[in-house]
Amino acid sequence: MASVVAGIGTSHVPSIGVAYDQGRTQEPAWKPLFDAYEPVKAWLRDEIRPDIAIVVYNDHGSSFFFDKYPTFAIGAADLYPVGDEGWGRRPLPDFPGDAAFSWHLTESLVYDEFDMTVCQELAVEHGFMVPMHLCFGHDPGWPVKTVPLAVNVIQHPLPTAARCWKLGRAIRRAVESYPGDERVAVLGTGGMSHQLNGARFGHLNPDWDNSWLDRIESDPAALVALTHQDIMEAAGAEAVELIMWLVMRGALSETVGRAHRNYYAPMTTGMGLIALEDGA
Amino acid sequence: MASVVAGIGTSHVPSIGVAYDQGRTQEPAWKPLFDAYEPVKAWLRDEIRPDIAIVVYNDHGSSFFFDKYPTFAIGAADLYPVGDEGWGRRPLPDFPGDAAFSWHLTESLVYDEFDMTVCQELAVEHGFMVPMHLCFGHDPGWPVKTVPLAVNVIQHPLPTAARCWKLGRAIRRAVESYPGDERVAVLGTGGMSHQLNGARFGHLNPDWDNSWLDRIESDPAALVALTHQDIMEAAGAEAVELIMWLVMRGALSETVGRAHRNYYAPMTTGMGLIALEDGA
Amino acid sequence: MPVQVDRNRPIADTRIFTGEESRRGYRINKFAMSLARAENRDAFAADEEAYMAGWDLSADEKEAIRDRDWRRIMDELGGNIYMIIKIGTVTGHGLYQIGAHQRGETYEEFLATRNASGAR
Amino acid sequence: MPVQVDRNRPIADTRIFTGEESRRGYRINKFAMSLARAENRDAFAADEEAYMAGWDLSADEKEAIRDRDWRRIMDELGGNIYMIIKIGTVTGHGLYQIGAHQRGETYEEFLATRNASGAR
Ligand SMILES: [Fe+3]
Ligand SMILES: [Fe+3]
Repeated sequence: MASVVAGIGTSHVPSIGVAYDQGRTQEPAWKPLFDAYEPVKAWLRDEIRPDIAIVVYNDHGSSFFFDKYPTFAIGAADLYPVGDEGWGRRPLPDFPGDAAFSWHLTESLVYDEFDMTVCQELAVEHGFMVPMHLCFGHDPGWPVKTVPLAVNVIQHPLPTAARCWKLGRAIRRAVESYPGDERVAVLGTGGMSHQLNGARFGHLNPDWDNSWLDRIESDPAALVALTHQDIMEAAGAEAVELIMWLVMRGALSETVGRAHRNYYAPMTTGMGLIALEDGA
Repeated sequence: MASVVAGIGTSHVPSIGVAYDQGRTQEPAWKPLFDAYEPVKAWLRDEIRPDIAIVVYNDHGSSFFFDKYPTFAIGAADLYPVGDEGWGRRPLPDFPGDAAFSWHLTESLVYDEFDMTVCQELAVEHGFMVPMHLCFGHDPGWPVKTVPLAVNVIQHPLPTAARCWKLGRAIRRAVESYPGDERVAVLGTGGMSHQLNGARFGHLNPDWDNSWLDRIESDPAALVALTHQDIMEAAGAEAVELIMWLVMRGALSETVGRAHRNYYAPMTTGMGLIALEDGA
Repeated sequence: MPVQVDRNRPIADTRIFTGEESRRGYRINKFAMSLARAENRDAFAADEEAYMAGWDLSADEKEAIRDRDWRRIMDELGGNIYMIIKIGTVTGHGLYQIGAHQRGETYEEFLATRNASGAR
Repeated sequence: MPVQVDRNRPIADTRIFTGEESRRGYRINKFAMSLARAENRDAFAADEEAYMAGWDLSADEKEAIRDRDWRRIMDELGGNIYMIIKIGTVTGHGLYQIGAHQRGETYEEFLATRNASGAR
């Protein structure tokens, strides 16, 4: 059977992508962020060796608009092109998918009562791409196949934290019922504290973010109990993206081994990172 | 509070719409179908008097394609235009919505762990329109506001019969938590027996259809236990549309009063009708 | 959980439109879906070959469309009836003609099997 | 069920993008979303008025876009930041300029509140 071997929680701030494309990763203000991912890249490449990355992200107005906005959407294609979300195509290779694996996931999730929107064409954007190039090299191509899994975290009502956790549990069941021997990593992306609207724009809460990093590792039940209101009050309206980390954590075993952790909050978003090994 | 006052199960065969538009409702081959709806129209108008109709239907390649196909999609607009599914716009008025009511339903359903795709623009098609003009007059306009609720019954994996039933239960909870005094009818559409692909095209099973009509009224649990395979074997691959009737039945009280029932199978589809009063 | 679509229990003369079929038929179904727009129907009706050339269709798919080979489109090329019917509409083939072809019957033979074929 | 968005507990200086807001902002957000396509960005950059005229926008919405009045777009007109940023990109206003305007600060004042404003 296939297995979930690791989970990563990581911010997906678009400015990280801009700095990356402009070769500014070693500038003083960016170095603490980019350097923290180098050991994660090595750990993934040399120890975890995943075949597939399920990337839990949200679409920020790239492939979906409010005419028809899904709560949960899953990619079921062999290729996910780099999208254009308003500033052109980034210089990254398109992302390989594994349609057979995705359709297996989809069948398992739908029969498990998750009401997915199934996407055979899906352009991906910063929410998906920034975590990918932070965690994986891409020369000459991406070393893993990918499954984009988009969650509505921008137009309320959002799925609850508990629902996201349950989706993670269901993903684990789905992976473990796949007849191959694929090693699967799950990336939960977004956050941490930030707010992009109103006079509270720029709200940060590093203490709360660090407490989230503690709890996502060792007490996720405490996070599952949070309401969107709780998260927004403490950490800003856009911090609700963090519910996507619960999909990742729900896909992992109860106890995990922490391989890496980082936190940096230079501008308007708490940029967090945690890398967890399953069952360790 | 608002309340669910009635449920209707009805086929939505597109040829019914064509016959209707061409004024052929009194031709011998069509009369048994159209005449059966006249008392239902009167019952709705004079006794049930709904303010809102939630129409559970499926999109047959009108507003959704397999690039991004949702399991459950709900309309959240004040108007749903008549769509074009390949043969032009039908001569019917556009359909009024009630965005505030729809958003209330959506909040309740999403927080109740139904992963809806939320549609602020949605053109409707025969799956939605045929039941509407069979059950309601539309001169000078439709007498009810509508909520289109689209279910994937065309690309497997489909939601299970049990999931559809649970969605109906959740719709009832959602309606009953709305602060208005709206009277809500739920239409479950599609089926009955039919198959449109392969050499089994045209498969009909009137006995099974009539048993479904019995059970949807008085033993829906027996239908909730059916798999898609069960339904397809007995009644044809496209008969799985009938799971949408379970959304309707799930929204009603355990005991119901049957007001009308009809069955007619002239060509390739069992055309069924059942009209149920809540709590009677 | 009970099996919803049992691949070990195929239904005779029946194709279940699963993910496998949807992948196989993606190109031809996408082409067909384009005909839900009147301007595309007009373009296809005016010059079938020119219109088809603008879409990602294999030689087999174009041939089957040219031949109005509904059975091949459905059984072999992954056609979904709700999409393919849009090709039928533009080319003058209704659902029942497409169905008769899938059954290997003439339209008249097929109609003779119905209870009240006036309801069409 | 615990209340996920508590309308009785508004968060100061914060707008939650609920259905009400999404309805209110539908037109301007749809307009902004159109700028995810390069040809539309070019058309808007070439002639803002002509491009705006092709969309369903109220006089207030057009005025706010003309005025680059991000605060009004966000607080009053239902703008969603992920859509509105696309208008900013075409008109040379990045996220942080839009944020400073929402805070009622100059860009420089806003940057001075940050921990390491080189990371932008
Ligand atoms: Fe984000
Ligand atoms: Fe149908």
